[in-house]
Amino acid sequence: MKKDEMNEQIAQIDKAMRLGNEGLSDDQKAYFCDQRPERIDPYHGILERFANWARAESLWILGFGTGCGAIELRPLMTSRYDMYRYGIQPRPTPRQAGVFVIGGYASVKTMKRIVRSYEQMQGPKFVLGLGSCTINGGMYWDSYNTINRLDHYIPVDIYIAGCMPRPEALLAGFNRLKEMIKAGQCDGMNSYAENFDWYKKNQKQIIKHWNMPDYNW
Amino acid sequence: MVSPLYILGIGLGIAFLLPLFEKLGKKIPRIITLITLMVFTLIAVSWVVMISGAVDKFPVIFNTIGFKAPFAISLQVGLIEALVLVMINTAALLSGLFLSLRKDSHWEGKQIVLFLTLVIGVNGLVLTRDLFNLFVFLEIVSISMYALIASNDEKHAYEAGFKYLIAGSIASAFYLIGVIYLYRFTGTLFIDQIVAMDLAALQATHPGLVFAIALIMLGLLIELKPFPSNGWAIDAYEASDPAVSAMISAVGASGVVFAFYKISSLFPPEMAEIVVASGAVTFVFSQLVGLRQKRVRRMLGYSSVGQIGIIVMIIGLQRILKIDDAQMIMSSAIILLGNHIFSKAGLFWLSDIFDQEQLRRVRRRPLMIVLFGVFLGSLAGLPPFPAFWAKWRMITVLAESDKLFLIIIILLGSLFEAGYLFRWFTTLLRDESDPGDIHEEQIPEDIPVSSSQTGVVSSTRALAALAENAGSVVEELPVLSVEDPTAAEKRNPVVLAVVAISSVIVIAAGVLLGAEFLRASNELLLLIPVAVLTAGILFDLLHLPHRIHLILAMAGISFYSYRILMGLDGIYLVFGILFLTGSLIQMISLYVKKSLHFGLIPMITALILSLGNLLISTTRLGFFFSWEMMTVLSSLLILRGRKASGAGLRYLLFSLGGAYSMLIGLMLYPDFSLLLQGVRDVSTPPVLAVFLISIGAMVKMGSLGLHIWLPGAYAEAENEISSLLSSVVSKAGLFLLFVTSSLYLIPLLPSGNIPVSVLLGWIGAFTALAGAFFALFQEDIKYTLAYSSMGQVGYMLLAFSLMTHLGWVTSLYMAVTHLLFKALLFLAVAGVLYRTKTRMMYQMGGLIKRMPISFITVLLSIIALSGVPPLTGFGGKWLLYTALIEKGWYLQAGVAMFASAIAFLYLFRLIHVIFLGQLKDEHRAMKEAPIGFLIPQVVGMIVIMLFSMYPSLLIGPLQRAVTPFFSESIIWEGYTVFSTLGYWNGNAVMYVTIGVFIFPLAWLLLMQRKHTRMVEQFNIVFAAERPDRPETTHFGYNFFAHYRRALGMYLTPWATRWWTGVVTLTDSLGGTMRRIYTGNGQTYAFQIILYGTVLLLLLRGGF
Amino acid sequence: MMKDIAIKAGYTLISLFVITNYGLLLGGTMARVRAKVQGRIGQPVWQPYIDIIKNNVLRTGISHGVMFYLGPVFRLAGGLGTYLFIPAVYGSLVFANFAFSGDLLLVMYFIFFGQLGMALGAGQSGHPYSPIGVARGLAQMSAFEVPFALSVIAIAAQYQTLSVTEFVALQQGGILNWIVFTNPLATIAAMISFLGMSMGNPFSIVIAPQEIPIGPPTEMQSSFLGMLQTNRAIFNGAKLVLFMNLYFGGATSVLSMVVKTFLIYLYTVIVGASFPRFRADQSIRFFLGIPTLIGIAAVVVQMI
Amino acid sequence: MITQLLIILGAALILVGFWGVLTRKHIVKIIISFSILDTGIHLIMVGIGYIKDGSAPIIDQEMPVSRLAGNVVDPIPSALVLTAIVIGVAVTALMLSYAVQLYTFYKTVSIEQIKELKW
Repeated sequence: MKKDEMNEQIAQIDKAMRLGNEGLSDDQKAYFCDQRPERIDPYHGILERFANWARAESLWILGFGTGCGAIELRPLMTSRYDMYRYGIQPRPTPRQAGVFVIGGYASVKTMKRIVRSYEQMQGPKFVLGLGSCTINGGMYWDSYNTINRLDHYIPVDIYIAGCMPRPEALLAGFNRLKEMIKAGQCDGMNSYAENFDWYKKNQKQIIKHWNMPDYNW
Repeated sequence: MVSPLYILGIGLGIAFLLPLFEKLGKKIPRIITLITLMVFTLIAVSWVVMISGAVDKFPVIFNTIGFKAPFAISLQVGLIEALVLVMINTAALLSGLFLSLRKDSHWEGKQIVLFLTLVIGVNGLVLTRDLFNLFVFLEIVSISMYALIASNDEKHAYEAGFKYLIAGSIASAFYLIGVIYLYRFTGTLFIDQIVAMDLAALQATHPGLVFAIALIMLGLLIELKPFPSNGWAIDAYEASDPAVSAMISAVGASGVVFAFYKISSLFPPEMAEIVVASGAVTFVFSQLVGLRQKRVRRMLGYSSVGQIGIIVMIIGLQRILKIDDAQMIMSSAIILLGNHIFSKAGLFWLSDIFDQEQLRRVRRRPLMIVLFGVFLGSLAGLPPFPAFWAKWRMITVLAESDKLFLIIIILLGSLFEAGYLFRWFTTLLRDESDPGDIHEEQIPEDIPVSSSQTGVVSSTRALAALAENAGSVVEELPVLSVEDPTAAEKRNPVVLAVVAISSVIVIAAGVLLGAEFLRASNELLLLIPVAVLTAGILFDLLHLPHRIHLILAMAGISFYSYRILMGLDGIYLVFGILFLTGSLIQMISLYVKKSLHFGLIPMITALILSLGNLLISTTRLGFFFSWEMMTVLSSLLILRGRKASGAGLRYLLFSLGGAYSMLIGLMLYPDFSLLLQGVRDVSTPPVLAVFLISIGAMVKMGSLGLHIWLPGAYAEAENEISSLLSSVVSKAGLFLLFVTSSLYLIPLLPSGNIPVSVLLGWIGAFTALAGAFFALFQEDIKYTLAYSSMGQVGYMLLAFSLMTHLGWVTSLYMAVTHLLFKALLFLAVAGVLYRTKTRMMYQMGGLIKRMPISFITVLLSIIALSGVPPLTGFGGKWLLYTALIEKGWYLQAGVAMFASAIAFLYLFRLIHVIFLGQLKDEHRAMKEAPIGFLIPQVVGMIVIMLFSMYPSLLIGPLQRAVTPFFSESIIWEGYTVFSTLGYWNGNAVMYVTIGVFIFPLAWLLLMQRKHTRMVEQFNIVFAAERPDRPETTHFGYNFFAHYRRALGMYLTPWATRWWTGVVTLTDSLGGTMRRIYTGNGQTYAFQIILYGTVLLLLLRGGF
Repeated sequence: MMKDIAIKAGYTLISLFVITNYGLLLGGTMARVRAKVQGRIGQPVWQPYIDIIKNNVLRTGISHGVMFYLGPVFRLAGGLGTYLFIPAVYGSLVFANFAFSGDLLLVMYFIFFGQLGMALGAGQSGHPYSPIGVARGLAQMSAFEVPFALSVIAIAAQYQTLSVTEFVALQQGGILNWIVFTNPLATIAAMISFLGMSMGNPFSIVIAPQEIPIGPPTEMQSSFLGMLQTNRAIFNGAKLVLFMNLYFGGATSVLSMVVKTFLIYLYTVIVGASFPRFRADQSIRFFLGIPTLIGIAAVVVQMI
Repeated sequence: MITQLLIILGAALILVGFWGVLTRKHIVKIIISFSILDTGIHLIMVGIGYIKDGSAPIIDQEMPVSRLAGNVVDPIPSALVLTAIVIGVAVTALMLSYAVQLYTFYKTVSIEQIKELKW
C-alpha cells in the first residue's frame, strides 16, 4: 500500500519535472525527449581550470549566419585574419559547436531556429552577440518582426557592439571570451537551465507557432 | 483362359440389348454397362495373371468360326495385348463411372451404346490379327467417336465432329486401298503370315508392295494425328464433352496406337525411319504450339497429340534398333501409353469438374491440388511417375544407340510440355492477390520514381515478361475474387473419388516401376521421399495437427540422417551435414506456425530426404531421380508462396532445363561414374558432356546467366522456404560439381591447354560480382538476400574450380559458413517480416529498439557474411584469396575482392535501413520476433562465435575431407593456420579485437558516466528545423543512388533480356506454327493428303 | 606465460602511445601545412590534443541508443586493431604488435570493422545526413578498394607472400629493393587509392560540411566525437604504416618510420590542397577507371 | 483387260473423289465426293479379285480345290467390298446427319464458314 503511494508520488513528481510540450500534438510527443534541462555543476579546482583552458583554446563556432553580421565571420577564416591560430574553427553542426555567434539582427523566424540550435549545442556553450542589433535591436529597434534584446531569449556571454563590427573587433571579442572562459565566468548553460521557465516564456511570447518541444535536446 | 471372343460377344450383345434394358429403368443400362466394363477389365486382368505365370506359352491365338487363320479372323492374346487391354478397359470403366456419377449426368441411351461400341472396337483393335478386320474395328471405333463427339449437342462439337469425319474418312480410304493391294501382292490378310513372308523378295516381283504398306501405315498414322495434319483432332478435343475427350484421348487413341504397333512389323527400315521422324516432329511441335495455347482443353489436346507422337516415334524406333533395345524401348512405350491414358483422362475429368464447379482457383482445395499435381507431373514426366521411368529407359536406349538428336528432341518437347502444363497449374493455384507474374517492387506514391531509377524497374518488368502468359490461361473466364458461393453445392466428392482412383493408379504404377528400376542397383531407399510425401499428404488431408506432424517429420529426418551420416565420410559427410543437419535446424522455425499448412511439412521432409538421397545414390538413374525429386519438390514449395506463381513456374522450368542438360551430359559420357573421384581421373570425356553437366549444376547454383529464376523464387517463397532454398538447396549444385569434379580438367578447346575449370572460375567470380551488384539496388529485402545468396554461391563455384586442395577447402568452408549466416539472416528477417508485414526495407527503420535480438543476429551475420574479422566469415575470404593467389588466378581474386566490397555495401544497407534510422509509427508497438525464430538464431550465433574463436574446428575436418584428393596445402601451428603465402590466427585476432574493444568502451563509460541524456528519435539536428514525419526523415530508399549513377549502365539485365528473348522467340514460333490450324475442314483434308504425299515421296527417296 | 603476456601488453601500450601521439602531431602538422598552402599561419601543432581534451570534458552529451554509444567504440577498436595487426617497425620487438595473428588480408578486412561500427553508430542517430554520408563513404571505399586490391595481389604474386613482415623483410637491403621501384605500377595504383582512403580532397564528399554537415558523425558530440578524433589519428597512422611497409621498404627504426609516413601523408595533403572535390559517382568512376587499369596492368605483368 | 479397266475406272473415281473433297465448298458436295471416293475404292477392290472368265468360287466336283487357282474369282475382295460398302453407308449417313445439324447451327452449308474452332 505504501509502496504504491510512493510510486504514485514519484510518478507525479516525475511528470511535474517533465516538459509539457504543448506545442506538439499528442501523437508527436513520443518523437521528442521531454526532459527539462538540468544544472550541471562544474568540476572543482584545477580540473575545472584545466577544462576551461581547453574549452577556451578550442572554440568551435556554429556556422549559422543568422543575420547580416555573419558576413564578418567569413574573413576570419581567410589568410588575413586567420582565426585558426587562436584555436577557433567553424563546425557545421550545433552538436559539435561550442560558440554560437548571433550574426546581428534576429528576426522572429530566425529566433526559433536560434533557440533550437542553441539548445542542441552541448554545454558548456557560449553565445557571442555580434553587432548592435543583438543588444538593443539597432536600426531594427522598432521593427515588428525583430527582437530587441537577445539576452531575453538565450543567455549571452559577450556582446560586440557596432554596426557592423569589423573582423578585428570580432577577434578581440573572441579573445575576451577566451579570457572569460578561462576565468570561469561563462556559465550560460547553467543559467539557461536555472531560468528555463523565464527564457521559455519570453521565447514563446514572440514565437507564435511553437511546433517543437519545449527543450530541443 | 477366357477367350477374347467373349469380350466382343458380350460387348456387342449388351450394346444391342441396351435400348431394351432402358425400358426397365433409366439407370439400368448404366449399371449393366459398368458391370460389362468391369467384366472386360477382369478378363484382361486374368489374362495378365495367367500370362505372367507362364510367359513361354503365350501369345495364344484364338480362331473364330472354326477355321484357322488365314481362312478366318484370328485374335491374339499376349502379354502386351493383355496389359494394354487392362489399361484401356480400366480407363473405360473409370470413364463410365465418371460419366454416370457426375452431376446432371445425361449418360443414357445412344451415348451408352456408342460408348460400349467404342470400347469393343478398341478391344478388337488390340486383339485382331487380320488386316481387314482391323479396318472394321477401326471404323467401329471411328464411327462411335464421330457420334460421341457431338453427344453434348453443341455447335462447336458438330463442327469438330465433321472435321473429324472428313479426316477419318480420308484415313480409312488410304488404309483400305493399302489393304486391298497388300492382299493382292501377298494373297492374305493375316498379319503374321505376311510378316513371315520374305517381303524383300516379294518387293522385287511386286514393286508396289512398299506403296501398299505405306498406305496402310499412312491410314493409321493419320488416325494418330501427326503434326501438322492434326488440326481436326485438336478441335475435337476442345469442343466435345471433356469426358468424351478423355475417352477419345485415353481409350480411342490407345487402340489405334496399338493397331499401329501391330502393323509396324510390316515396315521396312526406311519406312520406320519416316515414322520416327513423324513421331518426333509431332511430339516437339505439338508441345511448341501448345505453349501459346490458352484454352485448357485445346492445350490438353496438343498434349495428347504430343504424347501419342512420342509413342509413334518409339514404335518406329523398335523397328530400327537391335532386338534387345527394341524390347526395352517398347516397354517404355507401353508405360508411356498407360501414363498417358490415366493422367490425360484424369486431367480432362478435372477440367470438367472445374467447369462444373465454376472453379477458377484451387488454392483452398487440397485434394484437388494433389490430383491436379499428380496428373500434370505424370504427364510432364516428373518423378516418381511412370513417364519418368519410361523416358529414362527410352533415353538410355537412345544414348546407347547414339541417337543424341532424338534425346534432345524428347527433352525439349518435355520441357515445353512441362511449361504449359505447369503454367496452367500455377494459374489455377495462385492466390487472388497474385499478379501471376514476377512480383514487382511496390513504390509508394509519396516517393516519386525519377528517371534514373527506371533502369532497374524496367528490368524487373522484363523479368515479368517471361511469365506474361501465366496470367492468361483462363483469360476468357471471369476471375472470381472469392469462390463462388454456389460452388459448394456443386461439389461432387464421388466424381472426385473416380479421378482419385486414376491418380492412385498413376502413383502406384510409378512407385512399382521405380522399385523395379531401382532394385537392379539396390537403391530402393531412394523411394523413401515418395513414401514420405504420400504419407504426409494423407496426414494433411486427414487434418492431423501441424505440430505433431512436424515432430514426426523431424524425428523421421533425424533417424534417416543418423542412418545416412553413419555411412558417409569425407566430402560426402560434409555435404551430408550441410543438407540434413542444416535443414533440420531450420525446420525448428516451422514450429511457430500454428494451423495446418497443407503440404508444407510433407514436401519439406521429402525435399530434405531427396537431398540426402543424392549422397547415397550410386547410379546415374538414382542420382537423376533424386535430383529431379528435389527440383520438383522445391518448386512446389516455392509455389506455396502467396505471389509466387510466376517465380515458381520459372524456377521449375529452369531447373528442369538444367536437369535435362545434366541428363544429356551424363548420357553422352556413359563410362562416367557418379562417384567423387577427385581430379585424378585423366580419361577424356566429350567436352560437350562436361559443359552440359556443369550447366545442370550451375542452374541450381544460380550462376550468372542462368540466375534469373533465382531472385523471384527466393523472394516470393515463404520465408522458411527461402531460407532453406538459399542456404541448403543451392548447395546441391555444388555437390554435383564435386561429384563430377574429375571432368573439369579437360581442355576447353580441343587444341588448347586451358581447362574447363578456368571458365567455371570466371563464371563464379562474375556471379559473385553480379550478385552483389544486383543486391545493392534492391528495395525488397528478400530480393536483396536472394541476390546475396547468388553472389555467395558464386564464390563457392570460384573456389571449387581452382581444383586445388585449398580451393576445395575454401569452397566447402564457404558452403558451411554460408549455410550458417544465410540461415541466420533469413530467420532474423523472417521474424522482422512476420512483425512488420512489409518486405520493403525503406518502410521499416529504427527496429533496433523493438527487436534487439534480431538486430544482434543480423549484425553478427552481416559481419560474418562480409568477411570482416574477427568473425568466421573472414576465414572464408582469407582462404579464398590465398587459394586464388597461390593458383595464380590474380584477376579473379581482384574481381572477388571487388565483389566482397560491394557485398559489404548492401549488407550495411540491409542492417541500417531495417534496424537503424527512424522508427515508423506503425511499428511503435511492435514486439521482438516469436521465440521459435529466436532459438535457432541464438544457436547459430553461438556456433558462429565458436568457429570464429577456433577456426580449426571447422577447417580441420574439411581439410581432412579434401586431403584424399590433393596433397595438403595448409598446416596448423597451434591456432595459427599457415598457407604458403600467409597465416591467420583466429584465436589471437579474437582476443586482440576484444581487447581493443574493451579499452575504448571503458574510456567512454568513464567519460560519459553521468550526464549523457538518452533522447528520442526526432531529437536530431535537422538544419535548425524539426523533422516532420519518420517516413521523410528515414534515408532508406534508393540508398546507393550515386552508385547507380556511376555504374548503372553496366547493370543492364542482359541475362534476363536473353532469356526473355528465348521465351518470346519460342512463344512466337509456336504462335506462328499454329496458324496452320485454320479451322477449315477442307484445309485440314488438304493437309492430310499433302502429308501423305510427302511421306510417300520421302519413302521413294525423293521427288 | 603470464610474464610473456604482461611484456606483450606493455609493448602494445608503448606502441599505441607512440602511434597515437604521432598521429595527433601529424594531424596538427598537416593542418599547418595546409594553412601554409593557403597563406595562413594555421592552428598550433598541438591543437588536436586540445580539441580532444575539450570534447572529453564537455559537461553534457546525448545518446541516441546503444549502437550510437558503441559506434565510436567500434570505430576506435577498428583503428587500434588495424594498427595492431601491422608491424610498425621492422625488427623491433616493441613495435611488432600483433602481426603474428594475421597477414595482409586480415589488415585489409579489419579496416571494415571500424567502418561498419561507425556506420552503425551514425545510423542509429536517426539523422538522414549520417546514412547519406555513410552511403557515399562506403561507395567510395568499394571503388578505391579495387585498385588497392589489385595492387596488393600484384605484389603478393611478385613476392609470393601475404605477410606484411615478410614484405618488409624482402624489401631490405637498399632503396632499389623497395616495391615502389620493383613494382611501380602496383605502387601507383595503390597510392592513388590511398588518396581515397585518406578521404582528403578530392575525395572528401563523405564529410561535405555544408551539404551534409560532416556526414556520418553529424550527431556525434562530446566524448563520442573525442573518441572519433583519437581514432582519426591512430587509424591514419596505421594506414600510413601499412603503405610504408608495403611499398616503401618499411622502417627499421622509429625515425625512419616517422620520415617515411610523414612524406606519404604530405603527398595526400598536397594533392588535397590542390584539387577541388569529386562527387560520389565521379569518384567511383574515377577509381574504377585509370587506377583500376593500372592495377590490372600490374597484375597482368605478374602473370606473364 | 476388264480388270485393268475396272482399276483405272476406280482410280479415276478416287481422284474425282479427292478432287471433290478438296475443292467443293458445299458440305453435301463434299459428302458426295466421299461417296464417289468410296465407290472408286470398292471398284478397285472388286477389280483386284476379278479373274476373266473365272467362275464363281464354289468348290464342287467341277471345281476341285486343285483347280481353284486362276480359275475362280477370288471371293475375299467381294466379301470385303460388301463390308466396306456397309461401313461406307454408315459413315455417309453420319456425315449427312452432321450436315443437317451444322446447317441448323451455322445456317450455312459452306465449309469455309464453319471454322470457329482454330489455333
